[in-house]
Order: sequence, then C-alpha cells, then structure tokens
Amino acid sequence: MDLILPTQIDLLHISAVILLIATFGIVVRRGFSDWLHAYRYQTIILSGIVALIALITGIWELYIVSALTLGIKAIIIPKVLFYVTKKLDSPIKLEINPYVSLRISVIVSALLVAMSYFMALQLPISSDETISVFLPVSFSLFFIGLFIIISRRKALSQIVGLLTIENGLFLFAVVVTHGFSLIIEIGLMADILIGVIISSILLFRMSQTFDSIDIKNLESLRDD
Amino acid sequence: MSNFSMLEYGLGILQALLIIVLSSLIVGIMRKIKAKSQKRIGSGIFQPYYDIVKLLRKDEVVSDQSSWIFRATPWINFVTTASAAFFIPVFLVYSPFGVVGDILLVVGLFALGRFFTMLAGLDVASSFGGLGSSREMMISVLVEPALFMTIFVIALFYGGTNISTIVSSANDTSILVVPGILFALIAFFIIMMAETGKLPFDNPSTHLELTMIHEAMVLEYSGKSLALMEWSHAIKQMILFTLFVDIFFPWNFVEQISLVGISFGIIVFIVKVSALASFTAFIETRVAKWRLFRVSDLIAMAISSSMIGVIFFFL
Amino acid sequence: MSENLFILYIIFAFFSLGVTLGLFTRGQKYHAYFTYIPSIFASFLTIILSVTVFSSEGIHLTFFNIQHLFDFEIFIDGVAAFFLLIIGLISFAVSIYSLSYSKKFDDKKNNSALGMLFNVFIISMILVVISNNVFFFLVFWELMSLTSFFLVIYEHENKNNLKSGLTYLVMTHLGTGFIFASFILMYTQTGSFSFDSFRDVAIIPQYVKDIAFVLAFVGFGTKAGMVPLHTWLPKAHPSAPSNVSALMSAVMLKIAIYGIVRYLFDFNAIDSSPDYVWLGVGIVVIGSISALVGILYALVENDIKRALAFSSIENVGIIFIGLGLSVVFAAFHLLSLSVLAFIASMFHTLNHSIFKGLLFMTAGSIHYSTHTKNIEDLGGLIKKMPWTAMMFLIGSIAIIGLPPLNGFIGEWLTLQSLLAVFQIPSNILQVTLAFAILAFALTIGLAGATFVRLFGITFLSKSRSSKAINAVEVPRLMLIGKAILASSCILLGILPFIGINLIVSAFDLPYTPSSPFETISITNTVDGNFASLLMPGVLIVFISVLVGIFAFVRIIGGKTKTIKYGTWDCGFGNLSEKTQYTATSLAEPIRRIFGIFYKSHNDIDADFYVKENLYLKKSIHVISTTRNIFDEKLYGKVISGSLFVLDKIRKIQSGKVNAYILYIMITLIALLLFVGFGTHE
Amino acid sequence: MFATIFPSMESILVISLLLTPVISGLLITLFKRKRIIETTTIISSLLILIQGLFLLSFILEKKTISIFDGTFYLDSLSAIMIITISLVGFLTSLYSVNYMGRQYDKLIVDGKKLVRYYQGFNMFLFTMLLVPVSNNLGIMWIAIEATTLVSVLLIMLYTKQGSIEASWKYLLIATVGLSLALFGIIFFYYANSVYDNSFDSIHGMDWTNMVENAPYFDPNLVKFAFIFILVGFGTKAGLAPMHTWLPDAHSEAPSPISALLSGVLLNCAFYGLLRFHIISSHSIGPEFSNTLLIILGIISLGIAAASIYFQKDVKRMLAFSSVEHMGIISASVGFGVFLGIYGALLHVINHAVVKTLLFFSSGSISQKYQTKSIADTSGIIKTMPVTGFMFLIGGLAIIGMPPFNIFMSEFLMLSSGFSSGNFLASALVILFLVIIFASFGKHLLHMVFGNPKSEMKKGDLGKFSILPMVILVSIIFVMGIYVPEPLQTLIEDATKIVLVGGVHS
Repeated sequence: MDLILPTQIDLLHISAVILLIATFGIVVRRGFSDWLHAYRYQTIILSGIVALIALITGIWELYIVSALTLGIKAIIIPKVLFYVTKKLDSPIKLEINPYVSLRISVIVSALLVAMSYFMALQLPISSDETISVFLPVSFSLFFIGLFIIISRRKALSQIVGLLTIENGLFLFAVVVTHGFSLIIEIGLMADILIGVIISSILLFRMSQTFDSIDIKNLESLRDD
Repeated sequence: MSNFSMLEYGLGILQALLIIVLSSLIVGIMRKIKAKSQKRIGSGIFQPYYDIVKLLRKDEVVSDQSSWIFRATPWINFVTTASAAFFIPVFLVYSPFGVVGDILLVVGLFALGRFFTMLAGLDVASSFGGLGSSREMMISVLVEPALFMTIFVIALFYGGTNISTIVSSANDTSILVVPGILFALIAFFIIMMAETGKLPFDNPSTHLELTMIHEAMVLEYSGKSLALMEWSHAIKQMILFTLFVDIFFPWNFVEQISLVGISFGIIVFIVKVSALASFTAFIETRVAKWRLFRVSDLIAMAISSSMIGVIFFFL
Repeated sequence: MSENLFILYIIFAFFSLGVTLGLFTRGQKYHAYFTYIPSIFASFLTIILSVTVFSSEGIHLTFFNIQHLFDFEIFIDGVAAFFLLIIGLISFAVSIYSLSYSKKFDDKKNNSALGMLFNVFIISMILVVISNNVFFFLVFWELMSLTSFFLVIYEHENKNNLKSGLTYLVMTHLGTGFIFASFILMYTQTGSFSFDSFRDVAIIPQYVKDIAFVLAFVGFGTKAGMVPLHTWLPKAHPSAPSNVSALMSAVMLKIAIYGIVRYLFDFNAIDSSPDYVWLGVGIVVIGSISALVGILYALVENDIKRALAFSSIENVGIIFIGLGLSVVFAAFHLLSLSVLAFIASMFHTLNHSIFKGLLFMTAGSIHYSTHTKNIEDLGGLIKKMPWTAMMFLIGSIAIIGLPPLNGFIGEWLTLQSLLAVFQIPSNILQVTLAFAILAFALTIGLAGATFVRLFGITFLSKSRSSKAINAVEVPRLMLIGKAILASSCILLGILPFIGINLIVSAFDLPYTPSSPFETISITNTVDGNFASLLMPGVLIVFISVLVGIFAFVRIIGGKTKTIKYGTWDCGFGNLSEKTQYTATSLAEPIRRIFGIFYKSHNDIDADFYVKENLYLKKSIHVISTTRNIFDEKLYGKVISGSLFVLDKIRKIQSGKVNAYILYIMITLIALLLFVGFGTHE
Repeated sequence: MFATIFPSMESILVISLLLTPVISGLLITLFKRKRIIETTTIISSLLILIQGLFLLSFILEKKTISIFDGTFYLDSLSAIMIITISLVGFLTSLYSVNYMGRQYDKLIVDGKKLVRYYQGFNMFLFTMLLVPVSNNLGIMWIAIEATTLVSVLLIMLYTKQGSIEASWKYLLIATVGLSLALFGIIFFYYANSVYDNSFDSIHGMDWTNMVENAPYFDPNLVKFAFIFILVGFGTKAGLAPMHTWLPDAHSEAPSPISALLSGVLLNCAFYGLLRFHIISSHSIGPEFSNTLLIILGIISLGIAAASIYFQKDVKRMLAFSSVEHMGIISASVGFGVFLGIYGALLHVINHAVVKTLLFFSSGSISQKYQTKSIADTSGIIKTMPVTGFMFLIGGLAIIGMPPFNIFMSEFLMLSSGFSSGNFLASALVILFLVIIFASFGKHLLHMVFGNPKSEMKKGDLGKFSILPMVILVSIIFVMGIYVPEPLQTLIEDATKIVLVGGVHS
C-alpha cells in the first residue's frame, strides 16, 4: 500500500460526507420519484468513491467495478423502478403518514450514524486509511437502510431501503477487500438486479390486488 | 402343629365354648339391668336362650327378591364370630389357638361378618335394608381407624398383636404403671359401644325403622336365620367384653393348670364380664341416641384419645 | 441357561405370530382365535420362564449394539422374573377372557387391530422388564405407552375417549421426561448407558443418586398413578376395552413399580445416610395420601370401571407405603423389619395384579352383557349372571382384605410392618408414621364401604333398568379366564406361603422360607412372639365351627320349611325398584362427612301441589354431583396459567413486516452490546 | 491424486452433479408439454441422487475432495447436506408430479405456471447443491441468496393474496438477513487479510484457508463477525427472533416446495452457520459461539412451544415445528460434546425425512379436504387410510415418540446436554419438548381420529403420492433403531470436523 498523499485523505473525507448527505436525502423525502432520484445520486457518488479508491490504491479492477455500479445501479435499477411507479395505478404517489414522522426519522438516522462511528471504534484500526474512513460510513448506510424499511409504510420505500443496505454493503466490500475476485463482484450485482426485478413484479401484483402498495394490507397472515 | 398338649387344646375349646354359650346370658343380664333401672321388671336373664330355641323351631319366611347371599349371611356371620372366639384367652393366660391368629385376624373376621350383613341388607331390595347398610357403612368407616389405633397402642405397650402375648404381658404389669393404657381403655370402650350398636350410636330396641342401624339390616330375617344372627351378635358382644376385660383388668389368670384354679378362674371371669355388662347397660340408660352425624365426633374423640396413648408411649 | 433362552425365543415367536395374524385376519370371522390363542401360549410360557429363572440362575446376554453406544442387552434376574410372573399370569387369564370378549367389537371394521395391539402391548411390557440398557428401556417403555394409548382410543368415535387418550399420552410422556433425566444423570457419572454400570455404586456420588432417584420416582410415579400425577388413570383405564384395562391396571402399573424397585434396591445400596430416611418417609407419606385420595374418589364413583381405576390408585399407595417403610427400616439397619416391609409390598403387588385383573374382567363382562358401565341402572344381576357375581364377590372380598383371601395377608403384613415402627429410634418418625397408620386404617374402612356399594348396587336387589333386566350370563370362555384369577386369589389366601416363598427366592431376601403349613411369625426383638398367622389353621377352625353349628341347629330346630314371600313394605303395596337405595344415596352419609374432598353439590328441583306450601311436594328430582378437586383445582389452574403465558409469547407473530425487521435489528444490537462490553478489556 | 485442474473422477462427478439440474431446467424451458417436463425433472433428480451416493462413497474413503484449485471443496459435512438435498429432492419431484398434476387437472394451475414451477424446482435444487459444494464463502453466500430469490418465485406461484404477502415478507426479511451475513463474511475476510502477510486475495475467501489461520485472527473482530453471521444465517435457518417469515412462507408455498423449504433449505443455512462456527471456535475457543447457539436454540424452542398450541392451519403448525427442531439442533451443537454434535447432524437428516413426509401427507390431505384448517379436517384414518396412517406415523415421529428416528437423535442430543453440564438448558429443552408434545398431539389426534365431518368417499390420491411416503416411512422405521454403518462413519467424520476443524486431519 503506497503512501497516501494528505490531499487524497481529505478528499476521502469529503466524499464520505457527501455520501452521508445523499443518504439523508432519501430519509427526508416523501414522494416515490424523490426517493429514486436521491437513490440515483447516492449511487453516482458511490461509484465516484470507488473510482477514487482505485486511483489511490492503483488496483485496476476497481475501475471496472465503479463502471459496473454506475451502469447497473445508477441507471438501470432506477429506470426499472421509475417504470414501475409510472405503471402503478394507485393515484397518490406519496408516503402520507409513515410509522415515524420525517423529522423524528432524521434525528434517528443521525443517532444511527453516531452509533456506527462508536461501533467502528471498537474494531482494531488498521493501517489502511480508506478503511478507517469508510468503515463507519458503510455501517451508517447499512443501519439507515434498515431504519427506512422499518419506519415506512409503502412497499417501494422498503425496496429503496433494501438498496441502501446493498450500497452500504458494497462500499464495505470494496473498501475492505479492494475488489476481491471479480466473479463475486458480478454475482453480487446480479443478485441485486434480480432482487429488484422480482420485487417490482411483486409490486405490480400488490397494486393490482390491493390497488395500493401500502404495507397495511399485508397483515392477514398472523397469529391472532 | 405346635407344642401344646391335648389337655391345653381341650381347655382352649372349653374357653371358646364358654364364650359362645355365655354370650346370651350376658344379653339377658343387660336387658334385666336396663329394665330395672327404668323401673320395669323386664324379662328373665335366660330369656335370650328361650328366644333362640323358639326361633330355631320356627319356619322361615324369605323375600323373593333376595339371592343366596341373604340365606348364607347368617351362617357366615355365625362362623366368623364363633371362630374368632377360639383365639380369645378367657381364664388361661394364653389361648392354645393363639398361634393361629391374632387380634388383627379377629378384627378382619368381624369385618367379614359386617360385609356380608351389609350385603344382606341391600339384597332384600327394601329401602330399610339400604338405610341400615349405608349407616352401618358410615359407622364402620369411622370405627376402623379408631380400632386400629387402639390395637397399635396396645401392641406398643404389650409388645405384639398376638392376643396371648398381650394378655400375658398385661397380666404382669399393673395398669397404673402404664398411663397410656388408660387412653386406650377409653378409646376401646367407645369403639365397643359403636361396634355392638349400643345406645349413643344405635338403639337396638327401637321399632321405628328410620332410627335403626343394625336392626334395619336384619329386619327381613326370621326363624333359624334370625336366631343365628341374634346369637352371632351376642357372641361378638361377648368377645369384645372379654377382650376389654382381659386387656384392661387382667386379674388372676390361671398360669399352671389345676382344676380348682380353672373353676375359680371361670367364676371370676363371669363376675368380671357381668360387672362390665351391667356398667354398659347403666351407661345406656343414662344417655339418649345421638343424631347420626354427631356420632362421628364421638368416634373422632376415640381416635384422638388413642393418638394421645401413642404419644404417651413415646414420651 | 440355554433352555431359559430357548423359552424366551419361543415366547417372542408366539407373540409375533399373534401380531402378524392380527394384521392379516382383518375383518374375518375368527380373527379373535388367530390373535389371542398365540398370546395364551406365549403368556403361559412366560410363567414357566419366570419359574425356571427362580429355580436356576437368570439370563444376561447382549445381542447387538447400534452406533457402538447402546447395546441391546437382556438381564433377567430374580427381580425381573417376579414381574415376568405377574405379566404372564395376568395376560394368560386375560387372553383366554378376550377370546370371547372381543366378539363385542366384531361390528367394527378393524376388529383384529385390537388383538394385534394386545400382543404388541404384552411384548413391550416383557421387553421393558428384561432390557438392561437405558436407550432400549426408554424405547420399549414409550412403545408400551404408545400401544396402550392406541388401545385406549380404540373406540375413537366418542369424543372423550380421545380427550382421555391425549391426557394419558401427555402425562406418560411427562413421566418419561423425568425418567430420561434421571437415567442421563446417572449416565453422566458412570459414562455408559447400560444398567450394569449403574449398579457398581462406588463411583456415583450420593447427591447424584438422590436427585436421580427423586426424578425417577416422580417419573415412575406418574405411570403408577401417584396422587398429584394420577388424574390420567381414572380417565384412561375406563375408556379402554375391558380386557385391555384389566391388563393396564393389573400389569402396567406394576411395571412402574418394577422401575422404582430396580432404582431403589438395585442402583442404591441403602446405607444409613440420612438421605435414605427422608426418601423412605417421603414415599410412605405419598403412598398414604394416594391410598386415601384414591379410595375416597372410588367411593362416590358411579361408573364401575372408573371406581376400579381409582381403587388401583389406592392399592398403588399401599404398595408405596410398604416400599417406603422398607427403605426407612433399612436406613436404621433394622434388616429383618425392612425385609418384612418389602415382602408386604411385593406380596400386595402380586395380589393386587390378580384381584384387580379379576375385577376389571368382571366389569368387562357386565359391560359385555348390559352395555352400560353406570351402576345406577344396574341391579339384580346376581340372578341373571350368577357366576360373574361370584367372581366379583371373590374379587371384592380379596381387595378389601377380608380374612380367607389373599388381600388380607398383604394388608396384615403391611399393618405389621407399620406397627413395627416403634422400633425406630427417632421419635418424630414414629409419630409421623403413626399418622400413616391412621390413613391406612381409614383406607381399609373406606375400601370396605366402596366394594359393598359396588357389589350391592350392581348385583343385589331389583334390576333398575331394562338393560339390567335382560342381561344374560357371559360365554364360558370369559368365565374360565376369570376363574383362573379367582382360584389363584383363593389359593394365595389359604396358602400364603407360596407367594412369600416366591418373593423371598426372587429377591433373595435373608428371610428363612419355611413350609406352607408353618406360621408367618414375626418375632420382635423384645420377647416372644410379636404376631403370627396360620391361614390353614383358620380354615380348619372355620370348618369345625360350621359343622358344629349345623349339627346344633339341626338337632334343636328340626325340619323347618322356608316360604318365599314379598319383602316387608309397611303395607304400602308393591315395592318398585325406585324405592330401593341407589348408589349415590348409599354413599351419601360418608360423602357428607368427607365433604371437603368432594365439593359435592346437590341441585334439587321440586314442584309443589300448592305454591306457598313448600312441604307438600308433587315430585322431587335430586341430581348430586361430586367434583374431583384435583382435576379442577390443581390441573385446571396449571393448564390455564401456562396457556395464558404461551398466548402472550406467541403474539410476536403479529403479521407486520416492519415489526419483523425491527426484531432482527434489536437482536443484532443486543448481541453487539452483549459482545461490546465483553471486549473492553 | 493430483489435484490439478485436469478433470479427475470426482471432479467430473461434482460438475455433473451441479449441471444436471441446470440442463433439465433448460430442457423444460424448451419443451413446454406437461408429460415431458415431469419426466425430465424426475430423471434429473434421480441422476442427482445417484451422483450424490457416488460422491458419498468417494468422500467416505478419501475424506475430502477439492477441485479447480480449491474453489469447490467437499468434506463429510457437505456430504451430509448433499445426501439430504438429493434424497428429499428426488422424493419431492415424484410427489410434485402427482400434486401439481392434480392441481393442473383442477385448473388451479395453468400450463405457464406449471412450466414456471418445474423451472423454479430445478433451479432451486441447483442453488441448494451449490451451497455445500463451494469452498469460497462469497460464492456460498451468493448461492444462498440465489436460493432465496428462486424460492420467492416458487412461493409467488399462486396469485392469491396470501402468497403475495408471504413472498414479500420472505424476500424482504431474507435479503436483510443475508446482507447481514455478507457483512460478517467480509469481516472474516478482513480479519484474514489483516493477519496474513503472505495474503493472496484469491484464496482469502476460501473456508479451508480461513480455518488454517483461524487461531491468529484478532478476537474482537471474530466476535463482531460471528454475531453478524449468526443473525444473518440465523434468519435464513429460522432461529428464534428472526424466524417470523417462516410460518407465512411455508404455509403459502405449494406443499412439495414447503417440504423442500422446511426439510432442506433451513439445513443449508444452518450448514453455513456451522462452517463459521468452526472458524470462530478455532480462533477464540468454542465457549463464545456455543453460548450464543444455545441461547438462540432455547429461544426458538420456547417460541415454537408457545405458538403450536394456538395454530389453526396445519402447514403453519408444521412450519413452527421446523423452528422447534432447528432450535434443538442449534442448542445441541452449542452443547459442544462429541455426542451432541453427532446427534445434531443425525437430527438434520431425521428431521428432513420426517418433515418431508408430514408436508407430503398434509398436502394430499388438504387437497382431499379442500381446506388447510385443523378444525375442519378430522377422521383422516377413515377417509384416507394409507395417507392417514403415514400422517399419524410422521406426527408421532416429529414429537419424539421412541420407536421412530427423531427419538434416537433427541436422546443423543439431550444426553449430551446433561453430560456437558448445562443442566438448566437441558431441563428447559425437556420442558418445551413436553409442551410441544401435548399441543402437537392434540391437533394430530383431532385430525387423524374421530369421524369425518362431511360425507367423503374413501380413497387415497394417486399411486405417485403414496410411493415417496412409503419410502420415507420405511426410512423412519429403520433409522429408529439401527443407523446404517456407512452413514454412521460419515457423521462421525463430520463431527470430528466440527470439533477439530478437520482440514488437516
């Protein structure tokens, strides 16, 4: 691992902060399309970070990986989801009253970010600079994604939450393993793509049968 | 079977015959005393013998509902009580047949007799028989524990349930030395009154079927069967009296066999038993018949007094 | 050695023949003969096997092992042979009985299934008694419970058979859980699963043995019907077909006793450590409570088979009293008394299996010919079924413990061992055991009352319903089955020494067996003869007195005629069967005295001639019900409480996806905290 | 044996094992006709079974097979998985021909759906077979993720409300769980890379490599990583707090699929958890992971015990009993004694066999009675004697009645619980087992005995559905008393691996 120039270190910090802001963007928004836009920006920033790490560590595979993320995650998946939201015949395209009001959810995600930084401290700090910067970020991305799934009522928001978790995971993988063998990378990407396709099919079915994609009407199977 | 000589066996049989024969005399004496204390003349003391002989000669009327149990019960009743008589020492300190059975066997034989009498009561399909059996059932259920506790106390003090052992050890120790035995005495007296159906428990001479217990069961009997039932009832009463007398007032038992000793022993025995009989008859006239469900408190008193006897032994 | 093994193989061959024939003769006419005749031969051979084992030495053999952990080994010593004898004798009589009894189920489609399961039931009992390895003991133990469960719900058309079957299965499984825990506890110390390793007592520390014994006692106690865990017994035994309930009550309860005896005297060399004193006293206390509770509920029961099931609880209690006393005496080194108490309990086990089998078979024949078990609408059966009545009479005289028959000897021995309590040094024990005598005596009294009621109401006086009127005597084969047990009752009663010698040689106790005509004498330490009993002697006295009185009556009374005439009815006219005592009214005085147990409740509705005048009643209808406080209070509370708790836990399956993801997040954070604090060193 | 790239005997076998389902999937997409699809599926699953048995005999003598320079690595632990998957897979294919055929005749399922069903079925087998075979943990994770996606497709087969809800919940929870698992895997990789100076990133992810240098990992990292793995794979394996998807998914899926889900898929996830349990017990000693496994095991037993009594639907009850059995397996692995782990691995096979039998018989019963609710089905022994008898035997086996195989493994597991000294845990296990025995018994008896409600003509459904059930019942009876010799040695080797981490032995 060659010496990392000081400018590059603060470049890393800046990009980490931008990524966190983009994630908060998802938490704050209410409309379906706003989520997707926020998600798109987050993925673009993510691929930028990957390119930056490739530049710093000089591993050429990372360039392919960042191109891949840009291609699949930034373009294809949002396009599929946009197509789905247009097709949904439920009129209102807004998350009216989520389980946790937007203001409180911002505070909670801030708490989650703090928690992930605290957790990152527990782990032994390694020499590699990128890890110490991006480990807490990937944790916070993961926990915010989890929180979105828990706190939202609309199925689409849960898919976006899922994708945020995937991004956090992807970031953590790239940072720690510097793009381990490509097969696993491609496999991960394919998994996410198929996952999105299946969930959009489910979204279609849901909107046809319940004519709204609200999780409220998915509670018939229970132990009362 | 065991080491007794022929003479002793003869005397043993004599003892049993004595109990069997004299039982009706005791019944006569008690009726006489009861009558006298109620300012009545009452029938002669040998009247029960005449009754039995008269009944034996009479024809018998049997209910058409009943089965063979009704006809067999008098015989079973008599055999059980009479054979119990063989194990009771009367004037000899030991009874030669003592080896064969002990006091638990005597209690068991009484229970067998009572079992069949209750069945006979039910057999005649009349409500009086059922009434008598159900009440007899209740009283026997309560008397059993009291009886076994008293036997336990006596066995503790006199080292054993074999009647001959009890009597011989009672003979050696005087009653004052062993205070626990006093409580056993009270308990045994109450049980004796209950077992033989004396007044606080059951009025033998009543005509109103609703108040009878023992009489209700034998209501249907007549002729030979009635005689046998009366006689076995008398023998049972006689055995209980003899037991009471042997255990608690064991004076002048014959150790070595001599003609004078035996005849004197028999006379003393008769005096003792008739004294006890008159005492119970006296008690009977002084007390009225208790309500059926208060009787259980009386028997509970007997049980507790025998328990106190037990504790006395361990102190 | 080898011919014992040879007999064992033939026994298994016959039983499996019975099972296979049972499978293939579904629905044919003579299915009963194909399934029960092999079991008759096999059970007869079991008797022979047990007798040969008494005379020669036992069998100890390993067949094969699986996963080189458990090996299927057999060990037939005196103890196992004694219980084999019980199994053999009772199943011999019951198989003959069921040859014609199973015609009752001919209309059902799978009637041969009864015969098949009957054979599997007996094989599994034999295998339980002879197996010498924890795994196979438990497998055959549960196989026994499973087959008896299928037999209990054989008539699964009516609902409460299923319910009682389920309670039975769950309670036995609970019992097996305890037995399993105790065996594994011993395994952890000895390291091997075979019972031989449990026997060398040195390596197992005392506290482990105590815990293991208590667990095993609770486990086997559930199966034997000990009081707090007895509620399944009065439900399961009556709903099974009568030949099966005879086997269950007479033999299966004894297998549970076998387990306790194995644990008590094989795995624990009882020394004078105080633990054994308290174990013994505990057993006696539980025994006397079971005896008292069992008989109290038997007294008020109107269903004949339920009453007999309750009386099994009582007799198991008496057996426990004997066992407990023998442990207490052994702990105080009063060896001769401990042997006496042990003989008392084992003799009572043998007796109980005989007369309880007899009583259940007679109850079965009553059910066979009158199609009802409720004694309220029976009555006068003695005229219609004289032989069954005689058998029932013998059975009840034996079970009450009246002199001429074997029950009296068992009771006499138990009472003697109870009375010998005063030789125990410590006073507190003597007083507590004195209370045990009180309870035991009360039980004897109540038992007398119960069977007067059962016999009197069912057999004597006028028939109370059409069912009882057109009852008819049962076929001859059923009578033979009962006669075998009745005659063994009488035989053991007259010559008790056969039984006592048998027990002494089976358990090789230091009691000098003597000829059958010797007295059973107990010499106390102080002096002379504490007590002695010579049943043949009693018989001779009986006969001589009978001859004497017969002669006397004939001489004095002369020939007299007996005339048949109606019962005394105070002149009211024909006595209908309504006027005689019913079963409930017969037990009413006792029920009133022991009110707390029964929570008895009479709901009376009467209509009057004139509204105001309450005394002139046109008709009165009394329904008196007794409730079993164990079922309502103890079990009702426990079950509803646990269901309440379970209902709260299951609410987590609430159906909301967000909640489910929240659970995952919480578990993750909780575990991280659990680890987080750990790593701060 | 040169373990070079050139195909040796076993490598051909492994490759063909993996390829058969893929080829049969392709064939099915080509020929749409019902008759052909069914025959190809049966033939392919039969081939898988045969190849699986051959692989078993190879592993028995050679202990481990590693191909393509370590990407595929098989040892006796994975052999157990392969055997369960292939056996249950073959029997399910037989049963699904009858089950789906009947649904096809009743027009519940049209031609297109039938094709999708069989495609999904084969892909499901492929993804499940990939799990025990792969040595690279990343590929194993992808394989498990793929099983989730394929099984969601299969659950979504019917378009009624319940299946949408069940598949949505299943997809969501499983993906969240598995992303946690990937976190854990990457943590282990990170731990591996931090320590190992001669670190080559290609083999860093291999299990064998990780087990070798496990003792040198940093303890904090391993603890963190194992927690993520435990929660992640625990969700997929149906352990307690994360089991909530299981009852919905298994009750809505078609019966053959829920048999595969309950019987085999849970074991694959547990296999993954077991692999990491071996790594973590090598690096920081077994106490840490053992206590966690016991805690989760006892909680899942408790929750299963709590909910079985109140169930109204047969398949939900069977799903909760899978939660119970996974709980017992994880607790007994947690007890950590040779006997306990041996019992747990034996229980994996026993549970798969009995649960498949139960799902098959309950499937045919609900087809005949047209209802899944327990209250309406009664008197099965009268209307469907053979299936009823099978259902009864399966039910008695699952609650642990002795003459059957589950009692054997439960006996081993509980004795290990006592001998390993944690008495409280074993006492709790016995208590919960008795509660489950009572509640499951109640439902079982109500369904099997008594008299059927509406008049229904007697008769079982088709010869093909009876055949797999008869095979399963015979296995249950045989395994109850006698465990065949080769299986015994296989499980013993696998237990050694779990205890010793048998890379080098």
